[in-house]
Amino acid sequence: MSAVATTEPERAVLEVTDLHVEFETHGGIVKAVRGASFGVAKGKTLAIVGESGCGKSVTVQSIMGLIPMPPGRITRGTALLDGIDILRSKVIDGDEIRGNRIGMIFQDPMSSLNPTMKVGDQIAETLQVHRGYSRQRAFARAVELLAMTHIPEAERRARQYPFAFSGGMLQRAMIATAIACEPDVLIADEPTTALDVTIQAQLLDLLKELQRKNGMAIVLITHDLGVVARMADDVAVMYAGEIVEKGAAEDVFYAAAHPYTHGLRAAMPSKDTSRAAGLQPIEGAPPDLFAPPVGCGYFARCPHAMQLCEHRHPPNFAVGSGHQARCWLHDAAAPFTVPQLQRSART
Amino acid sequence: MLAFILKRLVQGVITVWFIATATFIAMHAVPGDPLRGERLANERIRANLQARYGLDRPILEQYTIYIGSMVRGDFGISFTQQNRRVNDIIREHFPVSATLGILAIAVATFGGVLWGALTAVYRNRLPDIVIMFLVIIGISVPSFVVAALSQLILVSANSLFGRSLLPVAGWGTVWHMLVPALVLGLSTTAYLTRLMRSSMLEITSADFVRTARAKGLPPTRIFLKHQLRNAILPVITVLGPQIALITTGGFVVELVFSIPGLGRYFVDAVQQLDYTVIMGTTVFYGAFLVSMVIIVDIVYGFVDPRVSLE
Amino acid sequence: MATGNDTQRDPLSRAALRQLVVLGVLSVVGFAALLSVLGWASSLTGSGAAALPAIDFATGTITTSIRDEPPNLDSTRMTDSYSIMISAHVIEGLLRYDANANLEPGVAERWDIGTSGATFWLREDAMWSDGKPVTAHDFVFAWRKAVDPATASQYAFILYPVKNGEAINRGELPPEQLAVRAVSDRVLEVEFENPIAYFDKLVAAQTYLPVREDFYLSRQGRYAADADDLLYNGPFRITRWVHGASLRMEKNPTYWNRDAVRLNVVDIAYITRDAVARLNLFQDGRLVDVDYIPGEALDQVLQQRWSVHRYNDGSIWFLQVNHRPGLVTANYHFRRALQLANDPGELVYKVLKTPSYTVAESLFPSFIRGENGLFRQEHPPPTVQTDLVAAREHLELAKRELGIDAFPPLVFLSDDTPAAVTHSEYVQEYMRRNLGLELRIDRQNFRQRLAKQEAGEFDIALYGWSSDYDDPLSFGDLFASWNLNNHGRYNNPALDAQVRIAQQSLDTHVRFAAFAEIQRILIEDAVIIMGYERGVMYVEDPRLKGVARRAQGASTDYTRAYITPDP
Amino acid sequence: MSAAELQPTAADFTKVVVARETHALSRPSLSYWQDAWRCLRRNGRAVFSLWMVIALGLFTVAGPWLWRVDPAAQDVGRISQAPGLPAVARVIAPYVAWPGVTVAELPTAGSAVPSGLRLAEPATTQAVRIAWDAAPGAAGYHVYRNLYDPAPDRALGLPLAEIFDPHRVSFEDRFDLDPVLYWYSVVAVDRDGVETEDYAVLVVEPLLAISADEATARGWLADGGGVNVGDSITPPYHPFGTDYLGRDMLARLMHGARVSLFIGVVAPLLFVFFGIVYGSTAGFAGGRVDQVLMRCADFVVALPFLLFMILFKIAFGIGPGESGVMPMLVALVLLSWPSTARLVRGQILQIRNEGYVGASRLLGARTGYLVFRHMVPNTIGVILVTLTFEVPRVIFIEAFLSFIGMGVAPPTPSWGSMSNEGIKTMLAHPHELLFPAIFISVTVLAFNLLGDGLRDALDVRMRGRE
Repeated sequence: MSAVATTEPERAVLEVTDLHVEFETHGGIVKAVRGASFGVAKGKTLAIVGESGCGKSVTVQSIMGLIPMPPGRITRGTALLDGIDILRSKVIDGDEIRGNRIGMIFQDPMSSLNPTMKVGDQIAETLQVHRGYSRQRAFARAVELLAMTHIPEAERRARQYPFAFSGGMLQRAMIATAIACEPDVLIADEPTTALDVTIQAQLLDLLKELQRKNGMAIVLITHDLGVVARMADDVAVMYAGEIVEKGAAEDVFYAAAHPYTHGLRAAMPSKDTSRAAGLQPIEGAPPDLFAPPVGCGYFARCPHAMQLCEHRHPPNFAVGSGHQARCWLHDAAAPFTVPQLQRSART
Repeated sequence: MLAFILKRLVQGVITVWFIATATFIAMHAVPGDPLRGERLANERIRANLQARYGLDRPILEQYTIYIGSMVRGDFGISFTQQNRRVNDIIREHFPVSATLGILAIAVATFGGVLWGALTAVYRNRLPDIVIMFLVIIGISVPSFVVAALSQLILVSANSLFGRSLLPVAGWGTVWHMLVPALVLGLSTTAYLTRLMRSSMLEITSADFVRTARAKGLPPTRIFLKHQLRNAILPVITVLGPQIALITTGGFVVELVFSIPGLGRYFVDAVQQLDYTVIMGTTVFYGAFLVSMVIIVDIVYGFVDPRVSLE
Repeated sequence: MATGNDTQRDPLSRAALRQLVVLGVLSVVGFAALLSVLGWASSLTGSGAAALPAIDFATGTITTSIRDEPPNLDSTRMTDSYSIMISAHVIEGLLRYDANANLEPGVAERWDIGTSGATFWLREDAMWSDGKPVTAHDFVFAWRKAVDPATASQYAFILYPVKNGEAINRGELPPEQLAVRAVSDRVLEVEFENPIAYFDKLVAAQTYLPVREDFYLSRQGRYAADADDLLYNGPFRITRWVHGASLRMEKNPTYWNRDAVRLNVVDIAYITRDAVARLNLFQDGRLVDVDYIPGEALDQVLQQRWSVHRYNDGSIWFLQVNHRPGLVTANYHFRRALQLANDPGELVYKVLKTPSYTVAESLFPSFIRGENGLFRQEHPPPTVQTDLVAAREHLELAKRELGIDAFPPLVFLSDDTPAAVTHSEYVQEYMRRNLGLELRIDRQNFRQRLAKQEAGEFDIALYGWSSDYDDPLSFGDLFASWNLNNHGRYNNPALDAQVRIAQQSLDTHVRFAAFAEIQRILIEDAVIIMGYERGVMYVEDPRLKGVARRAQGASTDYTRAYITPDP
Repeated sequence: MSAAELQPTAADFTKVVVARETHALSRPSLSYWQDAWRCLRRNGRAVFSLWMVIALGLFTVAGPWLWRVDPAAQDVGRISQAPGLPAVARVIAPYVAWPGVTVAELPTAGSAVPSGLRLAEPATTQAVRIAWDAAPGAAGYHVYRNLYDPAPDRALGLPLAEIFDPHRVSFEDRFDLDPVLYWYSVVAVDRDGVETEDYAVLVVEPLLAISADEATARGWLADGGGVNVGDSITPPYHPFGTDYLGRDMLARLMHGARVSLFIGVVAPLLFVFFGIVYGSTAGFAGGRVDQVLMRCADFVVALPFLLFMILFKIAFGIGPGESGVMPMLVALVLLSWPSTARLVRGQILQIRNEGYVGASRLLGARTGYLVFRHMVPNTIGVILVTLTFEVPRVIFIEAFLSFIGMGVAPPTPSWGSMSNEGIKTMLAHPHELLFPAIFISVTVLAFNLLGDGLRDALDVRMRGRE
């Protein structure tokens, strides 16, 4: 439905187009993801940003097939990994993809590892399954991986159990597990949210360093714009189950083309926010996804709301090279009343 | 590890000593004359009997003598069966009860874990409901009825097939053990099934199972290595006391299948106030239970690393 | 993990199922392995009773069962019926009972019982199982052992008729003073404390069995603990005894009358109190007979068309009140009220519902023999017609005499056997509805009940008594004031006088007149509230013949039994 | 998007001011317990079990008012009566002893079988009187009775009488007579008691009959209400039949419920709660405290329950025949908590180092709050399973204790003691065991379903799942 084809300089390793995910619950059907399309290139990091509950976690988890079906359902959309649609094909069930070509780390490291299994074994497991390593060889490799993630005394640590690890070290172990098979893509679902800032920085640098080494693509799910600024090459802003803006990090950060992105920027402390102005929170709350709005999802909270925003669903307007926003303000006929918004080149 | 076992053994001995003392005091507090025979004996004979069993001495002295002999492993002579030493009773009958108990525990553990996992997999669907219904029947029908019914089935099966498939009662060969063990293990199987189901459901929604799937591990490995391994923990913790229930609960099954186990002596001894047999069986059984609990804790230490065996 | 309804499609559940099946098979195999290991281990301990057929004609073997492990086979200390039954098969005394409960020669060929003593001539060919002959010394040693207070035997009182017996048992004389002498290896002389008419019947009791001194001492206190701690001079000998499980008796080659013993092996393969289990074994063709069949199992017996019989086990059950002074129950009118309200017919026919139980009409059971016929036919007891109206009048008289307007709750002491449970609850409700008396059932096991009765901690008690020797006196002297077993402390000089007569007189006619008088007093003074004479129902394989079942001596006696292929 | 609307017009771009209504709650906010109740209500089986529990409560409390039958009243004539409509009985004269038939001199010729076997009077369930002609050479007679035809293999059935006097040629049978077909057999016996091969058979079906005063005694009539011989009366109706002493099963089940439910529910609740407290302190405290507490638990498990039960009974000064329910409750509570304690400790050990526990401790939560607000609710699943298993176990312990005279004193019934008695006649009269066993099963089923429902409702993580 999107009017403009995305053009990316390098070929996208993972290309998700028009992904729709619904949940059948007591209250009715929740349309958690309503047409998300994005792509990430080799060696690049795509950050998916948005308030909690906007559907970013569901998006990546559905790609990885981690959503219980039922009640969850992928109704439409494709996810191409080097041309193979991993949503449809039995391939995802066959698991040559999961853990092998796509790795994933999660938010709460404390409960994401099996408490009754040595950390080294949990890392070695993926190698044994996907690479057919023997136990010893896989364990040795696991120790190397732990060392790669800067865990001191990796040899001794590998023989310990998760409860002996701190939160940060556990997340490093998770990373080691995810990259064990040198996956093409690493999906990180809010990897640093549960950790304090100093550890956060180290982990992000670690991810950067690993990406430089084996050129894997990273899909980073977060609601912390600071993390995005530090890590992301490209950014996709998600709101109420849709991607409302995506593009290169600089464009989206410094030339926000969508009122919601602008609102986010305003709500984030930065060096030039004056003490007087303070931070402007975005009033209101995201719409109820049991009955998603027909028009623009942000209509109820948008300061520039217009007549048609309520009734007509805004298409994707190309605002710059590779920079798109789903907002009627960029339509040719729209009067450009708000200066800060990047004026999209008329197409 | 060795330090742990040694420490636990020392604690075990102290526990058994407490058990012996508590039982001794309780036993003497219960009124009634242990030497009462069917026909009344005159004073002289009563005095002789008391002398033989040392009942004429003050309680404290009796206690020290008894504990002394117990430490030497001599549990004294039974009051009711005057020429049989309690040691002989235990030596002959305990192995039978233990065999039956171990088999019943095996049935219960295997059965409980597997049926429990099955009902968790099929949560709220037909197999779950059917098995739960059987579990309810299993625990609310008195064990005496289950034993009598199973014996009845055996008899009619034998007469149906003309020759004897399984012996109806008695002890000795492997075939004598099968049905009594199943009957004795029934209620524990039901209990472990429910326990396993409950913990299996909780593990299923745990985060590390989701991580395992994200690692693309084959479903069988996830089920075995991650789910079953963690879900089995509560079952193991309960095995200790369940072993206690089974070895003493054998009285009914031993009665119906005429198995020469120790169960009968537990009940009779208390009712007959046969002091030496009460002390002998209780202390020996207490030691057996304490060692079972130690073994279960050690096994638990291996299975669940969080519980450190310092 | 899919929790939805289509398990098939969800991979994890399908895998879990496959895994469970594999684990299931593994655990079955594991269990089978464990079973065989434990089976092998238990067969080592030798209690392996292979499933034998009920009757094996080839080896002349019958397989039977008993309800309880014989606690003590030492004849000097034996008390219970199972020990008596087993010892009657393996050890023989001076005399023994034949099939019709008459006395016949045992180790003694000839005997002469006079007024002041008796002489027994032992047979030449009476041998112990180790080949040595049975001598008079064996009897002297055994009797002295039984009466010696150190042995503390509860049946020592049975030897009191022998001179100095009671004195020795009280510790006033040494055991050697007992008036029994081995004149020679073959001749035994006994001197009586005072004249006694029924000494021959006493001699058949188990306490009078022989014990060889050298063998007894060689066992250092473990005499009769196991199969090889006993010497056998009876028709059978115990070849294997697994306590609580089985006891195997084989024909004793050294027995003098071995030709009369037609069975080779009597194998008691099962020991269990559960009647239904034993009936199941009988139906499975594993047992040649089953006794003590409860009333409720008779339907099954009839349905299976088994041949069912009964015999009287010699015990009589009745209610007894506490006569201790100051208790309401000591009042005559109260006792009379209970007696008149009592309807033993309803109890036996409707409540207990076992054909082997018969209505009791006197302290002396129906099988007791009189001068030539049955005692009860020669001296019929006075009859009591149930009359609730008269009963209530007596109750009012009792209240007036005691000066109370209502009776306090009474403690009703009873056993915990099935029959006693039903009987006590029936009486409790019966007394409440008909006499307005509140009875509180104090249900105790056998030993505790005896202890409480002896201590007088009861108002009414359910009481059973059986004979130790085949003479009416074993019932007659029960309510004598000096008898310790007279727990109610009934004290009636007239009755005491009659008991003295029965004890000392040698003239049977005088003795039986005394017994008749005792019977009359007990009924007219309302000392006993009649219950039932207990009998035993049993089923028997029609191919087994000649088994003696009776109240005296061994309750079940296989010594003369034989097996025929066609019933 | 239909083609017509593709090109937005200028009007579409007019600015609108969106009413900033405060965020409307789509659904009322629910407290933890309200949400749990809502979730429980939706679980069909849990609701069903709630109704069962309420029904059991009504059965126990309201039952005795609706079904006004005295549970202790015995109708000795209708013992172990299966449930069903009562048969009509004929009123007859009260029982008078029957002298029977004797013959002066014995015949010398004729068949060895006692011929002429006949009913001396019409057979009633009060008495069946049979008589026969003397058989020559017979020294006595044996009388048998069977429920089946003895014909083919001479299965004569129950031996009722051995008559030693050849002159007596009659027999009165009063043994447990029911209005069913009986086959009476009489066999001649020679001098030393050996029966002849053939026998005489008589088929009799006694008429259900009762005398007027007996009927009043058994509660069939109000007070001998003007009934005379020949009328027919219907005995009282026992919907669930009668037990081994002819007492009404329904009334006993209702009164028995009081004891069994009280013990079966209150005792487990108490000792499971105590087990939770004990187990969580041991699990939470850890280290030396945990060791000591666990060793005490082992100590308690090994104690001989029966011995201490007797002690408690004496300690409570319970006299003979009084109801020993309280000491039993105390004994149960003091001796049955270790298994729950051990289970809860195991769970707490796992939860102790979870994230949220640490976080809550950081927020300054006191230990008690920490344990009961955070840790115990997470073990609720396992606790509820244990609770629902203790109910039947306790009911049967009570039955065993009552049987040996330490629990409920007769005539008060309890489900456990009723099933204990019912076991003996399981094959002949299954209803005496079936009804108490059914009620125990229903109680256990109700608690199990309720336990399941509660576990799902209370366990937040499970709530999202159907």
